[in-house]
Amino acid sequence: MDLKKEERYYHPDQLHRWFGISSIIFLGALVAMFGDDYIREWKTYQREFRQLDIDKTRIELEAGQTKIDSTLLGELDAKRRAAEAALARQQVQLDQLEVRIVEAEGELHWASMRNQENNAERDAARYQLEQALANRDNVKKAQQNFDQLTDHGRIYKGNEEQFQTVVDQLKQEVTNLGSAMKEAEDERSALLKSVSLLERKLSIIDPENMTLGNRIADRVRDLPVMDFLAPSIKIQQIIIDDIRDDVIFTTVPKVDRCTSCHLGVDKAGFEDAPQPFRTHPRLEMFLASSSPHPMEEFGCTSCHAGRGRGTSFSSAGHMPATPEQAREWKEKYDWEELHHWDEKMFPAQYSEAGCLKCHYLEPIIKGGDKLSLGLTIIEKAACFGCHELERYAGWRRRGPNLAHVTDKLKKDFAFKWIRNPRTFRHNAWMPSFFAQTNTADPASIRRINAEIHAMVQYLFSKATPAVFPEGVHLDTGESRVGDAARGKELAASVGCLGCHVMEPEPVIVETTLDRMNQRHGPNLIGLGSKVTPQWLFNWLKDPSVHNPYTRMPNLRLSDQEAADITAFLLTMRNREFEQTEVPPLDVEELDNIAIRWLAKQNTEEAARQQVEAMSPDERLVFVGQKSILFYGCFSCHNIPGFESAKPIGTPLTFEGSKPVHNLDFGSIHEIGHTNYNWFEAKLANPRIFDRDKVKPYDEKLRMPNFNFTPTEVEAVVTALLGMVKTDVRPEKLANQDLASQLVLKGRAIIKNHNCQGCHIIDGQGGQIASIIGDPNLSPPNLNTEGAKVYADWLYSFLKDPTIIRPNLTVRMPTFALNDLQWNDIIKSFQYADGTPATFVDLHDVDGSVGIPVGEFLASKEIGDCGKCHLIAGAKPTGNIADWAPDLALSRDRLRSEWMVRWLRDPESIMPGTRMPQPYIPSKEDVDFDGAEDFFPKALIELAGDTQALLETLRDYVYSVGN
Amino acid sequence: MAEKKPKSRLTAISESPVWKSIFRTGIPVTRRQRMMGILNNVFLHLHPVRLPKHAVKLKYTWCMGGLSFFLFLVLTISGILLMFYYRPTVEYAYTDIMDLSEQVPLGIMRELHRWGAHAMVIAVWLHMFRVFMTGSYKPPREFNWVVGVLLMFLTLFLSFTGYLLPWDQLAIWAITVGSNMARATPFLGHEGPGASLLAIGDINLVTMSSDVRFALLGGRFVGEGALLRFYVLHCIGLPFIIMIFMAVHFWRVRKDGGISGPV
Amino acid sequence: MSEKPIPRAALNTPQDELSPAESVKRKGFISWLVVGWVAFASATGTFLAMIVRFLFPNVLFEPPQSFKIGFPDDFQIGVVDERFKALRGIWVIRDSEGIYVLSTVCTHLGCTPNWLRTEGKFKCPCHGSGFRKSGINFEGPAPRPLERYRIVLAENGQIIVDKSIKFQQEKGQWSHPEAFLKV
Amino acid sequence: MLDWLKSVVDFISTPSISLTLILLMFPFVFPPTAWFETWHRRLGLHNLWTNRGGLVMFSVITLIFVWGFTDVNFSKILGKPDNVPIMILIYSVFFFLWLAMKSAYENDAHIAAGEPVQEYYPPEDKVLVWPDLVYIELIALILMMVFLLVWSIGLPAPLEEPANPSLSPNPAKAPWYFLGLQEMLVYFDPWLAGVVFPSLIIVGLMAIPYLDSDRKGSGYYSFAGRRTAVFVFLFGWLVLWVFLIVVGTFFRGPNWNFFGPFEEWSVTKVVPLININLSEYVWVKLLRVGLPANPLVRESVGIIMLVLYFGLTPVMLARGKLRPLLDKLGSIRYSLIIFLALAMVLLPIKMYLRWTLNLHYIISIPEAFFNI
Repeated sequence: MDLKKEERYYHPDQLHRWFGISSIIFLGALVAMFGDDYIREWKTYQREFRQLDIDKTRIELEAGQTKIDSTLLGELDAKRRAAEAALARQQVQLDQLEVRIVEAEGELHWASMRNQENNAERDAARYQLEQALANRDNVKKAQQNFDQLTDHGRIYKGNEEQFQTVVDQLKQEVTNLGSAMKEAEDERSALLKSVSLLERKLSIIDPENMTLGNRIADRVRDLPVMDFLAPSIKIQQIIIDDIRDDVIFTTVPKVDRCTSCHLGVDKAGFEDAPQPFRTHPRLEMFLASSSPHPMEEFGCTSCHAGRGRGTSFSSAGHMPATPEQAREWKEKYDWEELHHWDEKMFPAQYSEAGCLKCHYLEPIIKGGDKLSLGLTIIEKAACFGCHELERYAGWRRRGPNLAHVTDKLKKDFAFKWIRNPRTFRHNAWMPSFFAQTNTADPASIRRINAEIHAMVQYLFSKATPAVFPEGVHLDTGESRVGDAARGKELAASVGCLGCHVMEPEPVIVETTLDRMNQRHGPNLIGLGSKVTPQWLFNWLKDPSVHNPYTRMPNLRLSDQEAADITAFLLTMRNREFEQTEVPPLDVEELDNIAIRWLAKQNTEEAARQQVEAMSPDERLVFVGQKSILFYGCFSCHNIPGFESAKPIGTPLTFEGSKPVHNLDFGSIHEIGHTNYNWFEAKLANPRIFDRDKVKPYDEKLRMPNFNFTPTEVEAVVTALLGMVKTDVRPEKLANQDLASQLVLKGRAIIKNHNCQGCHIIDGQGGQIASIIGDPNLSPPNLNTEGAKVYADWLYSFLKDPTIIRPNLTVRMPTFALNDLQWNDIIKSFQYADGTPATFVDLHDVDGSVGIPVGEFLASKEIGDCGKCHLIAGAKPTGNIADWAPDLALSRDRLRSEWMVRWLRDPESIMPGTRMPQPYIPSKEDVDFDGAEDFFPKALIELAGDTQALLETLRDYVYSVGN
Repeated sequence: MAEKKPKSRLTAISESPVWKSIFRTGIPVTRRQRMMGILNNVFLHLHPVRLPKHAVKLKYTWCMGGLSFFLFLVLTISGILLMFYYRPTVEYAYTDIMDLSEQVPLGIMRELHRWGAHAMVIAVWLHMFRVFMTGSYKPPREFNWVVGVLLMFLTLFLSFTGYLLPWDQLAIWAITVGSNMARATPFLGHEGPGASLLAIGDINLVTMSSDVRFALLGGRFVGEGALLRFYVLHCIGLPFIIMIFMAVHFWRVRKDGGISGPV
Repeated sequence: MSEKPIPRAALNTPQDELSPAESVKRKGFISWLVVGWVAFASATGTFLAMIVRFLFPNVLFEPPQSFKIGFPDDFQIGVVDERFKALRGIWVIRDSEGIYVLSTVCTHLGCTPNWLRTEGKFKCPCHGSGFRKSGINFEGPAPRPLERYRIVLAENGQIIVDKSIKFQQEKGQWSHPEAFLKV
Repeated sequence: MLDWLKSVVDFISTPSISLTLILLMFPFVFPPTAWFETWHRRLGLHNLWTNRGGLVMFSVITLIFVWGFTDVNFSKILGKPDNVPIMILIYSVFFFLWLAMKSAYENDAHIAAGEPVQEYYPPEDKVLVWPDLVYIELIALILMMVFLLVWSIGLPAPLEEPANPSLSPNPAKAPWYFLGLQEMLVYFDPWLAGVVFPSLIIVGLMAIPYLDSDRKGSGYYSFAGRRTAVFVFLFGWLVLWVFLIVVGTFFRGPNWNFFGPFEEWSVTKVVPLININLSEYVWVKLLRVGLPANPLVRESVGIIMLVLYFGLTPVMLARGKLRPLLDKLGSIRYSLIIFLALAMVLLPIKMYLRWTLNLHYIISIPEAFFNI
């Protein structure tokens, strides 16, 4: 080809070739694009799950088939064949009927059309008539027209109905002919019902059981490009409008696609399936539609956190529970930590953190034991003293009142205790502040010693003796020290151990909620090395004198009892601790500390002059005050001069939502870069992030060490992770109704005062029973308390407890609560049982009929209530361990409806109670000759009516002592 | 010469290099300048330099084509301005429109846009009417008539997509009624004849969420998705297409021998 | 204008046409041309497929199609329950035999009919179609009866309505066991 | 008297009456054949396209609107902001129709006299675009802008209640320019009225230059030389489009019932809406045997009728009156023209069948969504 002649530059061949090649590459790239879009993790999982489901269904089907009675099936088959044959013999008749039906239906159709048309005309005529009436125009004609059409309508309708009857009759005949057949069919399908359901399922999901068309469709519908038409594999999505994702400028509805892979999570039967298909372990609580958290209303990430929109393993924000799991995931799922998304999934061990954002009002979250434990530890360790936590706003200081410390302690003890409480008590709740990993160097130790001296001096110089109210007789001498042996017995029986333990040596016990109840108060060891006898005696007599806000109740001990217990407690001493030396005060260091504090606001020289102007004692007090402020002692203790000091720690209200980059990991690289890894490390060693850092002493981390066990760390971290900013609409939050809120308000006080140390409330607590040994001699289970007792009785009882069970040595103490708090507690019980009425008239006892019958039922021969119960002070005849409350107390105390409920079935209310179900005669029981001689006449009349008889028994009980 | 001074200043400006660099011809006074004024201006260049006399007679042209284009420009400008205040979401669309009449300065832009759109529909129809009545679709202008029909259809579709955006009862129901026709599209709509033939086994391929109406609405009913799709079509998609066809239309007017007229 | 030079390529002179012999000689590049055009056309087709596919998202942010409406006893016999009309787009109707669920979408053009209790019919305000309580059309332009939706019982006894499965009377689907809940 | 007049207008406006009147008048106003042309002249209808005729038309329209605005019911409909474009449409359609026809008649006269048409200027008699054309364009734009501004100032754009998918307004109307289609929906299924017919409209419009083989009459207004073409176009545009829009806008009220312009839009209005399929006529009414189960058998009559309509009519016409057309255009173009024309005429045919026989569908296969 002559390029020049053609006025061309490139040879056409060349251009065509390049065009061909580039087009092929282009096509290839486009195909690759579709491929890239098509291959997704979740599709693989959906295919796998389908296979799993097929296998499972097949097994179920096989099992179902073997279960079917084959002889019965054979019989039914034979029956059906017979019916079929019979029907075939009547085929001619059937065919004739069919023909007649078609004919009749043709007529019917015609008639009904005629009727319908007429109806339409008539409705229009009615409108015309109405218009005519309104306009007073042509009424007569319109009326005539309407009437005529109405008349026609009547005829046409009759006509239609007539044909309808004919059709119905004919059809009935056909049905009659086939009834035997239908019956046989029905019986057969009833027998095969469960199997045919499974078969139907298989015919939908199992290619082997599909029709050819469906099998082709099954292949075609999920092909690339085609897969928008009718895909079987598709992303599953749950949208929850009232739980929101925070996108800073606004919030958006939560969208969870987790079920695109976790396909069996809401279906029972996949408990043993491999992940991601496994059934949720607590289906009755979560996901099931009958559970309190149905999947379509709560989704997954509402609780578990993570990125719900993610459709791949990593992009969903999965987080491994352990480094081993992380390695496994990397291998298996190519997992990597999700970047640029703060709200990653809680690792398995912290799942319960998700409960808190909705259930924040509950002091103990049912089913969330770890979370509840974490919260309880936070309360007990008083984290909220230093760290602002909205949850605990308004809570009082948790440590002892130091305003009267001189009454209680010696300086010596105070120094050693402050230096490290654990040297005195191995499980002290007070944390260790000093000589931690970042302050163990000699210079720091030198400073610490001086500071502790100064703090002790401050505390003892500001303390004043406790002032006892007028007329309160309290001992101030040592003469009252009683019998230690008796004291030991008393301490064990009167109820001290509901809140305190006495464990001289560390015991290996897992920290649980129950254990926390037992450790509500301090471990009562070494008191002989700590307190003065007078103080202890007075404290036992009335703790509120020394600390008006103490949660230690008054056990109403007699002077002798108090003296005995004092004697017993003082026998426990910590010799090693006593022998530890207190280092002398390093005056130079003290001055240096003082100067350094002052130099912060002044020149070094001026600071020095200021210090020199102080007396030695003033210097001590000055440094003591600064140190108390620095370490935040006032957060837990009431210390004169610090009544309104502000907390010194970081606020923790939304700690779970804190971005990870706001957490200083320092040079600690061996832990994962997540908030929970940081919390774990921090709680295990609060000073760890100072490692390899160079800081002046007063800039070092100063959070004290609580010596948490790994279990405790995990629990606290769970709670911390749960403290998040929530975007949950009020209607989705738990406990938004008044009743629940009232219940929980009281429950919070109950928890705070450890009622559950002695009583079982909401099925939890009452550990003291294990020490007393016999549940019947232990404080009562408070199940149904709200329905059980009258509010005003309960109020007066709580204010001033009276003895209900004389056989119990354990005592209901007097709590220094105010009326508002008591009301909260009483309402809590009432609302929990759905009996919120406050003022109720006492039950009006029907004296004429009820009481004699009831008395008869209670009599020695029948019920023999007097065997266990005191009856108006009369001692029971039975074993003292079985004694039960005086029946005379009942009328003012127990609600009448509850009484009947209780008598009907005591076990259901108090599991393990020794109260038997009273004998209630039935109709047959009184139906014998001479029954009148044995039973009262009124009883015979009532026999069979359990309710009425129970009421008579109640009325009798109410009448006792009145 | 002193009395001529002001005039010479004007001329000085029109002869300055800056002026000349922008308007190459100067003030079109001479015949040559008048020709060059058209030739050298990218916008006026749509026109030929010379025309038969009837082409400047309004009685012949009615100026409807020009007005249609002008209305398109008005709608583009006012539309772009409206976009600054309008968010196509179910939360905000309605209230944003309300604010246009209540607080946005010169929110009358919305009226201009709406009435301009109606006027454009009418102008396009009348333009077509005129072209038919003068037989201007006849050779060699057949193809340009075809393009014109497409432009008319696009104009209607543009107007239709804009109708939904105020997100009031008028809008949603007009679009519901209008878009429901799409679901009866033969084969492509799930309630259209033939759609049920597109099935394999028991699986229908054309369903409520895979038919042509769904593609238009981005959902199974007129909702959030429809609002957004109509917005995008109204503001970007259709204007883009209509501009391409307009360019072809104008180009072909010139290439097919300019405005029609008796031979 | 005739003085303008005419490009040679525009001249369709006889010399430009290929002789049969030449065209055989050029078979090689013709096949490249064919390959190129086929590939380009397929690529364009794929591109269009991409545009079409893009219009259909993998998930929808529309209200769920399957939901619970309560227990059978919540519905009175003979009453057209309109509680779910606004939110779910259904009427729940219980007759002496059981419960069925009607779509609130007029089969004509998708307007929402109104239940006229006194007249015992559904009347569409748009084009005047009328439906009986059963859903059967009897007046106006509606071409077919209202659709019914799948209705089944959940394991806890609540009624589940699934709008993604519908039953059309004219196809004889109303006799399907899931089109009607026997109570 | 006035009330009586109103009720007369209401009556005449009924689609069955008004369409019939229009159909009767139309060939006399726009005579498609020489016969009609004679009558057109004889009736003096050609005077419509004179200044006097224009004035009369303008006055009549204005009078109707003025009268309408004095009426409680009519003014409500006229006053709706989105109905204002229809009034503008009516005015402009009539004006430009008059203008076009007037020019056409003048040109026809010129041609008949052997003179060049008005638009004719000798080829060398040209004008420069600058400034005449540019200037009138500028003025037109300015006036258009003024018009828009005045319209916008005088009439706020409508904004009704927020969108509510569960509460449909009564009546629910499409945008006004689609009301012709919505009116068709009363008589045809959505797939026809909403999809097939609009597509045919577009295709038919695009096909015009290829179907109209007459090369005369290009570039000037004329009627006499292309009366059939103009008649068909005007019939489609004025009757089947503009007229239906006007009906849909002004005369369709609650429940899509027809309301005369002076009638109150009452939601309670009831008219007998009886719809009977052709199959029901045959099998139920005529034969009284009920509908056969097989849809194809059931609808066989309708299918046959439609096949005959679209298949046989062109052949018959080709054998008869339209033979010259077939010869002139060739079979493909001829069939296309006839098909489009038959489809166009199907609309009024179906309307009349509905009005007279209450015919619902000619073919009714709802199982497959196939209704005609």
